[in-house]
Amino acid sequence: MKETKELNIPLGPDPEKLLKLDLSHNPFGERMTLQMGPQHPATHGVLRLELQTDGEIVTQITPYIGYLHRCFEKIAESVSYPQVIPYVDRMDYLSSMNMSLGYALNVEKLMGIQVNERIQTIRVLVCEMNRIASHCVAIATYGLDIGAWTPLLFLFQEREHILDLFEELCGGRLLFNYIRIGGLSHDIPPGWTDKVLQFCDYMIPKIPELNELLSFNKIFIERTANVGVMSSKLAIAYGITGPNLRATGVDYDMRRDEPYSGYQNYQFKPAIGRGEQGQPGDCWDRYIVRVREIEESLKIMKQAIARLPEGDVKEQMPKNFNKMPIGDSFVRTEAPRGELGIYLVSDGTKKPYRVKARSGAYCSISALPAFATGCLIADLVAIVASIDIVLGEVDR
Amino acid sequence: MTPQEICQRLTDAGLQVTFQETPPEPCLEITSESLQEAAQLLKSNADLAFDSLLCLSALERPEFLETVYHLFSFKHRHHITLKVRCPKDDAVIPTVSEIWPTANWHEREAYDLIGIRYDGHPDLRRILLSEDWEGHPLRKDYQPPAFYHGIPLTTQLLTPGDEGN
Amino acid sequence: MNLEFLSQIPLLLTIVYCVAVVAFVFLFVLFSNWLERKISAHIQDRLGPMETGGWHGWSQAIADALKLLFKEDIIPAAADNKLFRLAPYLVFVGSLAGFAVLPFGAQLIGSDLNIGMYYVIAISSLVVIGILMAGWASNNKWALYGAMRAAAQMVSYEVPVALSLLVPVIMSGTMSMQEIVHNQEGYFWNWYVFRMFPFSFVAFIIYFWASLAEVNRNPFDLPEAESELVAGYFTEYSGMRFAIFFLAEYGNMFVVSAIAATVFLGGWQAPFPFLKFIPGAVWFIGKAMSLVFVQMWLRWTLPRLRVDQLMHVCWKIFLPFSFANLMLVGLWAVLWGK
Amino acid sequence: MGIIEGRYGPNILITSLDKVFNWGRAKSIWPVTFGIACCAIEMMCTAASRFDLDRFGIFMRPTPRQADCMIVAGTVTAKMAERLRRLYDQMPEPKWVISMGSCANSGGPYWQYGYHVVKGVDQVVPVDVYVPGCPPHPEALLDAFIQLQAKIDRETLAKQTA
Repeated sequence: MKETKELNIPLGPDPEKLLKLDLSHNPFGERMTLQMGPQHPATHGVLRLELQTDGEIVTQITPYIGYLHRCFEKIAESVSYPQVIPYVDRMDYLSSMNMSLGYALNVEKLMGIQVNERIQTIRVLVCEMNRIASHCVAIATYGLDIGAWTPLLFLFQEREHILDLFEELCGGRLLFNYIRIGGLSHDIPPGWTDKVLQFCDYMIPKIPELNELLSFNKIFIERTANVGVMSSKLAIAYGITGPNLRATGVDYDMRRDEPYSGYQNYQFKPAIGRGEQGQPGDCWDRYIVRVREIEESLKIMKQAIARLPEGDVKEQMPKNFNKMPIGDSFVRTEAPRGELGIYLVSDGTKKPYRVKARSGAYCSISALPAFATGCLIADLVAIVASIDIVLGEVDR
Repeated sequence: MTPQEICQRLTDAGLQVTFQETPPEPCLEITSESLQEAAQLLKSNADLAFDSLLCLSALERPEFLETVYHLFSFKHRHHITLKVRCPKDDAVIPTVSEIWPTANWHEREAYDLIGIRYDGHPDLRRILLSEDWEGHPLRKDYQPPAFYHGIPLTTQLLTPGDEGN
Repeated sequence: MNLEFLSQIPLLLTIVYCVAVVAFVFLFVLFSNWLERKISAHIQDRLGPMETGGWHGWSQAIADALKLLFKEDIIPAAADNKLFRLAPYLVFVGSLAGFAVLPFGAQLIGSDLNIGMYYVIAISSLVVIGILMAGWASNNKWALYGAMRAAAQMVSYEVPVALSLLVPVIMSGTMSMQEIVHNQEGYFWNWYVFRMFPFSFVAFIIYFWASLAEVNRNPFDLPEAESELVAGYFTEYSGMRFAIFFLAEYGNMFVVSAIAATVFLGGWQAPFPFLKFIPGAVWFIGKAMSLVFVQMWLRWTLPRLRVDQLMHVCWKIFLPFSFANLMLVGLWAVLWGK
Repeated sequence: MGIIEGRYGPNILITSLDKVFNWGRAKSIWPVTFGIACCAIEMMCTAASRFDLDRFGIFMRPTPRQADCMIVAGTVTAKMAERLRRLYDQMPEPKWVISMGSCANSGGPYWQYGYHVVKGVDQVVPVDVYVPGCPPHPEALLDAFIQLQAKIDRETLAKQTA
């Protein structure tokens, strides 16, 4: 797209340059302050962006968060270790399994519990299923923000299949409370794995369908390629992780490079942004990385079912938490919106002393002014959609 | 590079660093005076190259406040944990937001919830709570307000002593 | 339909016709609103309105209209009161006035102006003024953005629309709508879209796409882009005034489709002469409705363009093509006659 | 509407008008697109293909000015409450509120230690229908709409006695 260059819109300024960028003088003319959100269809919840605009060009972005600050960290200090899990679930409500896994692994590390193979495999299976469900919503709302309604409804339809499987597994559609410290709340129901395999076979041909409908749609590519380019340097500097980091071309996936919960036993290839339609790290790359991650997750799910060993999912669950070892641990896991890092401090009592959650979306949104300044309003909508934020995780 | 070697590097540079063997991970205790210099070294030294600040957490210990930095290097794929203490009555720690932009919002959050002031931070305002919120909620002695702008936040039915489990 | 005897009393005829057209617009809007919801639902793998009024929710649009009619009418304190009230009517008049020259049948035309085409192009500009007025008077930044986008877009796309409408004018040598329809008599290959093959067809395609921008439909629905501008220029309008905007929008959809049907698809002419026993109005409305259906189909399938891309498409693609097309048709007409 | 509302007793004209108005209002509830937290995802699911709110004539509008109903889907925090109230005030009469999920009903799991959470959205705006659940199943939201329709059907323009 030559237009963006003709309009002299800077594509992804360097963070160093941006810190020095003086916006007090007025090279364009009169500016308008625009409040986007907290109730705005494109802010994915209750994010508020204060924009300085010059016509359609956004010259300054100030994000305001905290509209969904649900006091997770304070509550986690006030309840016992197992009781934190429902609250962790509600942090990133689109991928609760991944959230509870991060917390459970952390407590297990602190207590020195090594869970058996069956638990590990089921955890991987449900986390990958939840990753697909989460990416479905991300892609669907992305399409909606670009103006395509129909992919939203199609992808929600596919997501319903996963939610049905989850409902059969643990009774919840969205928030599960399934992964527990040292185990799972219960074993998988009989015949469930066959249904998961059926789902995999159903989902695989849906990806080319999605590509036809949205990914390689000419208008969609025009709207997203070369827009909101994030350099890998900027991404690393701002602590951006997960699909957003991989879209910039950095080949780093927690699941492969620092495996947890037995991820080293699976064959998969993290999707990397290569700038196929524009530059690496643009909105289209961030989109396609998610689409390809769905494919990889399907592969992992099949492998997990193939190697599912026998075992008891409850035998290693600690009976009480009165003798917690004193110490602090930091565990990172690969959640759909970037790495979830949980820093847990134990003082030996049955309640955590301090729980700090580092969420991927929090870092992504903090980098928004650095790489989105200077785009058009319509591009900003695309960029906010492409970094895929969930405000529950940002505000906690 | 192991934490011991990293600690050695920092002490060689004349910084006040002590190695702590805390389970399950070791960490480096560092004084707030030498934090910025150490951060600079950790990021720019080619052997260390800690280009990513994964997490910045602040917490309140009984006697002091503490900030914990989890660093990671994409180049060498190694980790290190830094801990910096500050007294409760003078809770000031130098900022690292110039070195790792991630710290910008995380320091704002720590200021908001714990009340540590980060000296030299470009924009130290509350981030999660409103500007006119009183107190720092993650302090252990924090009393939640009953009303905020006329909206009740606690309920009369709240039963004290119900601690769960 | 033979309404000749009524021409003895022209005033009465005019009044009857006016009432009939307004009634038609209302009915069309109710029907097409329901249709749009059904079409979008079926494209998206769902059912759409099912419960209201029995069979496939046929009275859904009536319930909506009734509800909007009796909603509280809010005029924001910061809005410009007079302009805010006036704007929806202006948009509606702009949309309704187009119906005056649409030939629904051999006799069914409000006024067979000899400059009918010119009139349609001119009167549709009134809509822009109304929209601009609405956006400005609302005193809402999103509404202002919507209005500015709408103005830029509609003024720009008026040019390719006019240029491509000139092709059939050259071909028929008249600007009267009724004359143009008469010139397309006979089998369907006499319709202008199939005559003088590449040129006229190109003109039809350009007209159709540009008209999508004229009526703010996807992929050119930037003025009311929901995910960007909340609801565009009518963000602040509630109840009855919003309903009038809605009416005008759907009315406009019909007008642009009806013009395409008139000048390119033979108007009220049947595709085969032996089908002439079916009244012309049926053919005319049928042709226009099928174009309306295509508009809806596109809306629920395509993503939306960006402002600069929208202008790019207009000034760098549609305009040169329609201009070259017009020149070639003119050359053809000069060299070989029409 | 404002001319006749509450001025006459329940005579035949008023009660007939009631029927017509209530039918229109009950069959065409347009909620404002306003999701706050987890429940918003279930709200989107309800609007999507499987549950399809559009069957009942329920159609999301992005702006409060054109909405009749607000679904408070999620945890209302102190920072959000004022804005929620403002959105409610921007909606034209007659308007209804559905409180979806435990958080909006009472603060839900954040009831005891959530210093920043409003303990029930009814502290801020009047609520017509409460939907229990964390998060409620989409069927529960559909049921809430049917309950709301029944409630609208009981409304009248007549003068309130006693």
